[in-house]
Amino acid sequence: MSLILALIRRDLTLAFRQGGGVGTALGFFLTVVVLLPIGLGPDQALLQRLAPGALWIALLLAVLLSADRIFQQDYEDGSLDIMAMGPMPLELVALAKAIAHWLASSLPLAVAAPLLGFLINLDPAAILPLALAMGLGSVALSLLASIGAAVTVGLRRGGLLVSLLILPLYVPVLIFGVSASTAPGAGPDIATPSLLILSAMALASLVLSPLAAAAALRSYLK
Amino acid sequence: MSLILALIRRDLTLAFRQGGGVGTALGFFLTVVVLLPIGLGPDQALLQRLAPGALWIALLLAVLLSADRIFQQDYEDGSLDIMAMGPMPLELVALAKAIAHWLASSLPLAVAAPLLGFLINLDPAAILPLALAMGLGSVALSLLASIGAAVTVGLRRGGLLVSLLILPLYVPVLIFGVSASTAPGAGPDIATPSLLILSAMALASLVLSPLAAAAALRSYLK
Amino acid sequence: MQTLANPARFVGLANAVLPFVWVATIILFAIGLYGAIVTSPPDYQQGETVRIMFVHVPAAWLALMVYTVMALASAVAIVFRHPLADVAAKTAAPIGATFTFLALATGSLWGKPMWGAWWVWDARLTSMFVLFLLYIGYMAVWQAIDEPHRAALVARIVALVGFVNIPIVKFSVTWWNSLHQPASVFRIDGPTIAPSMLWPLLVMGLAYTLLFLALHLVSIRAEVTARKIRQMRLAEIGER
Amino acid sequence: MVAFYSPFAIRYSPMQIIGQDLVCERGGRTVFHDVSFMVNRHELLQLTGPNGSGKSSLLRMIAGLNDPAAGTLNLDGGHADLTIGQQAHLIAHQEAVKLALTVAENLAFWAGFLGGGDVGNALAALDLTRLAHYPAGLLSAGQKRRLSLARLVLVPRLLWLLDEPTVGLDTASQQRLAGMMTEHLAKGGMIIAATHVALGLEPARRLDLGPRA
Amino acid sequence: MVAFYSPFAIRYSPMQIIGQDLVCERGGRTVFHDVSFMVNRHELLQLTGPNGSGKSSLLRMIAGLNDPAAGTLNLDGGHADLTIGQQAHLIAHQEAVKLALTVAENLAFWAGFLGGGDVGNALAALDLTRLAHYPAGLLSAGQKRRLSLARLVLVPRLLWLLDEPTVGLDTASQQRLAGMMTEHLAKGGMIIAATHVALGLEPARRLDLGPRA
Ligand code: HEM
Ligand SMILES: Nc1ncnc2c1ncn2[C@@H]1O[C@H](COP(=O)(O)OP(=O)(O)OP(=O)(O)O)[C@@H](O)[C@H]1O
Ligand SMILES: Nc1ncnc2c1ncn2[C@@H]1O[C@H](COP(=O)(O)OP(=O)(O)OP(=O)(O)O)[C@@H](O)[C@H]1O
Ligand SMILES: [Mg+2]
Ligand SMILES: [Mg+2]
Repeated sequence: MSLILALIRRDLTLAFRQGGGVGTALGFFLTVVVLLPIGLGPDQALLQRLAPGALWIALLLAVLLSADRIFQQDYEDGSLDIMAMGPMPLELVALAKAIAHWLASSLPLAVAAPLLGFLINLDPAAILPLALAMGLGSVALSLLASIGAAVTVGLRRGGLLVSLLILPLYVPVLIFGVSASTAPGAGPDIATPSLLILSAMALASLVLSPLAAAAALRSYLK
Repeated sequence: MSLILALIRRDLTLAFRQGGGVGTALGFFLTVVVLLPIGLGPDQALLQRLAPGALWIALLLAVLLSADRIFQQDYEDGSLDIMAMGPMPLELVALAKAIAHWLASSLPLAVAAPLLGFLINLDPAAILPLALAMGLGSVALSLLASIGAAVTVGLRRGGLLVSLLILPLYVPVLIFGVSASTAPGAGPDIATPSLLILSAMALASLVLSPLAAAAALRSYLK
Repeated sequence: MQTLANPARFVGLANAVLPFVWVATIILFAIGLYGAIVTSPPDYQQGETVRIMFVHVPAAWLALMVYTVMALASAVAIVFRHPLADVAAKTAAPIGATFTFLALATGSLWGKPMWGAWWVWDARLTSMFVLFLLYIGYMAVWQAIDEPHRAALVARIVALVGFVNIPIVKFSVTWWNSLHQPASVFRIDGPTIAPSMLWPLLVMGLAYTLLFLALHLVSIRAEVTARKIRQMRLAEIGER
Repeated sequence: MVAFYSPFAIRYSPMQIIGQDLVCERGGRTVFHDVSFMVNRHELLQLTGPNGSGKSSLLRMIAGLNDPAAGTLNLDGGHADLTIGQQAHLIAHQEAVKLALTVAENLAFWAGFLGGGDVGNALAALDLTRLAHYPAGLLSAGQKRRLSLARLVLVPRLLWLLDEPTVGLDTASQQRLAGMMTEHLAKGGMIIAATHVALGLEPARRLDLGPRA
Repeated sequence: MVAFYSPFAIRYSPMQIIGQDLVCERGGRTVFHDVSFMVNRHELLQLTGPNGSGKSSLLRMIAGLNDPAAGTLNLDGGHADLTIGQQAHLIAHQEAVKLALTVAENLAFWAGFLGGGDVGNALAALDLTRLAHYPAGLLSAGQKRRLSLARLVLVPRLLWLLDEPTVGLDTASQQRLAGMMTEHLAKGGMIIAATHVALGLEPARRLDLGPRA
């Protein structure tokens, strides 16, 4: 346990020290939120309707963008070799690094999204459901991203391949995330079942992602 | 001139050999196009209205994603040091690398976008204007991206910072790109002036980007 | 098992079987198309466009089946470390992607008269599109990693992780209300489709399956040969 | 927790690492074949051979990072529950140093991850104390190499796998490293070191990986 | 085009590189100060000094990549239109090798970029001919180093700046490098080499960068 904590602590320190971590992630997020009304037109009512979906897409892309390097650096500088030799199973290493990614990159975004929502006319009643759904969904996003990051770790330009591999897995998260983010009363009450499904996805990826990621990492260390 | 060609040829070879180059860029683009209707809802008429803007945003993000490493590898493995010493001014190096990026990443996307458009119900009459606008706009996008890539080259996690720095520069390209992409007759005829402005932006960035990028690179080599 | 384990033996076997498979494929296509075009009646609602079904539905079935084959082969590769299993998975992918594309294209052609749009973002169509992307991603992995050995290890994981999508495609029509037809052939309470349409459809399904088998055998054979050549070239470089 | 064990606990029991008929394949090509060796406690095995003969590959194989295509690798008399890798340190070409962390933070992390160790002690052993609060990204090549070598002192492990450990070290540091190695052997440790130059101490055994250029 | 010049054209004219009272600052800290040196044609200047004394920094400074905080650097008698960097090769710790390109493609690119050169010749000089069509990503440490050194032969340049050039080389390659250096000096070239070990040929001049550890 203390080993996991040591690893999480280190990854958080690195995230905050290199390139600003949270700050730049938020910045990207902000900018996407700004681009959307420019690209899609300034119609107020329309924006309000599109807001939750747009925020979710921005979240997805931001996580994806920051994720492709979860393991990259440790792979390149040999740290991953030593971790693979060390006392902790590689599955736990993968889990710890995914958790660190969630704490440093996804969670801050999930917290900020509802607040940024006002920029694109988010319905105030939708703030709470959106925050909840994003909190849960971001867990799944970070964990799934860790699979993609592991699968592409040995590739120089994995950045785009990781998107291609992981976005399909993100589609269900997006579907249920958006449907769980509607303001209460805005439609039939599908928020609760969607939230449940989101939780299920988060749990499933909590179990499966470390296994898949560790297997992928091992094949690159070979 | 032959030096520029040597550099462009090498960068293209590298782009095609590592991680699939064009292929993966297209894949990402495709996936963003998929996410949009899922996130924003499947309403046909709405999608048709949003299509050009959505395609432009996808293009922007795809260029951005692939851009953050225009100089990264050459910086890390010392090639950039040698290029900075060599017979070719760093400005031309920066220009050549931006051109290579345009050829390998942006241009294929600009060509593919109108074709992918049918997935999100693009108005067939808008295909030609969109292709034209994207062809021009992508020049500016690649060149501007090279500034961002140069500014963040020494930073480990530049990926997000580069977005943050460059997205503001992309906003005008987006605005005029979208307005140049409307089907003829769909509104007042603003397409032609917008196209002119896009060309002007492409030209301006052709002149200014290499200067800015080279200056940024020099400060990191110091 | 031991017979198949040897790639050279496999090539021999493939050479022996292939002619029969090709002949059977052609005969089944002939019968199936005859049933589809000549004997089956136009639909009372859809008219002649219903005939797209005989291309579309088997293609969609095969799209799902081939990915399943890929995932199974990958699982076999992980458990039994059988070299041919990776080759089988790798070579199935482009064929599966083609079937998926065919299902997408014909479905889209069919959608225009039926739903009034080439494409709608409903659950079935979206998940099918995602399947297409997964095929592309899987192939991209093989392309992106130079070393076949390492590429195989990574590709297995991608195939298995992506398999999650298959039940989503299959049951999307049941789980979400969708524009798309619910299952009418493979359902627990038996098919709900007129026999005059059912038999050509099933024959076409069989024909597609055999076509896949033939194409798959051919490309496995080609891949085995390509690897042998690569091996020889590397050995040449390694000769020091 | 497996991490906290003392590698030298069973001090006087004999131990050996035995590799038999090892075959290494990389990228589908045989790098070496039928390599056998043995290392006892108190012994240094020096690996030599021209570039590309497979020294680094063999070290990674012993560490458990590459699987041998054929042959066996055993640690007789070692800790039964642990793999060889878990009882070994690997100092490879890549230095496993985080440039954004300070020198001390780098070591503190490895101490935590590998199961405890005295950072101050390790810094002193490689004369890095003065640089403790310096970001590792600003170190010179040799300083970074020393930071990587400090792991050897940080956490005691039975087996040291050293891949060209003297690369980049100045004369004083080379001597310091030779001293560390001598001490480790005296305590009953084992060392396998690949090198093209003299290490500053006499190896008990040598293994030449042959004529490949 | 500036690229196509012959560095040895004015064969018998004297030339010298003179550094005077150079001060190097990195990250706001003075690495060395008041360093002066001189190299004539046919001469090897060997840079020594403990880790962190600024050898690599000085080489980069001569190459024009770092600006000196004070002092002057001049190439007297050299090509007037060119900077020192344009008349020099720098072989640094980073190898400037593209892993996705083959060995031959790597050299072919540099030949094109640096202004022409015979790839086959350069490959042969470092015994890389056999590996020509091998992706550089699969090379061993020493093989990669040799690929980096092949640039010296590929394009003739007056001044070689070598930062620990023997690192990772096997004995045969070390001798080959020493031969290359001797030949370069004989033709009238100049070499400045930083090293912690013997280079295999006697330097005409030495510069020790002092006592930092
Ligand atoms: C691009 C659009 C379409 C896609 C991606 C698509 C996809 C699929 C898939 C994956 C299946 C296999 C389902 C299974 O095995 O359970 C299927 C079956 C079928 N599709 Fe489509 N389809 C599309 C358009 C259409 C259209 C427009 C129609 C007609 C209105 C249609 C009618 C059918 C029918 C009748 C079946 C057989 C269902 C069964 O018997 O199980 N499809 N389609
Ligand atoms: N990842 C890899 N994939 C395929 N082949 C590789 C890989 N790494 C190394 N090789 C090959 O394996 C052989 C042995 O490499 P290794 O690094 O073990 O050599 P070495 O003895 O350590 O050489 P050096 O003295 O140069 O460090 C080399 O011929 C190299 O080309
Ligand atoms: N980018 C940098 N920023 C700030 N300081 C640096 C940087 N690079 C090196 N230094 C510092 O400059 C000093 C000299 O470094 P340099 O790499 O020139 O040493 P060196 O003599 O080559 O050492 P070595 O023998 O270890 O290679 C070191 O103390 C180092 O910490
Ligand atoms: Mg080695
Ligand atoms: Mg140095």
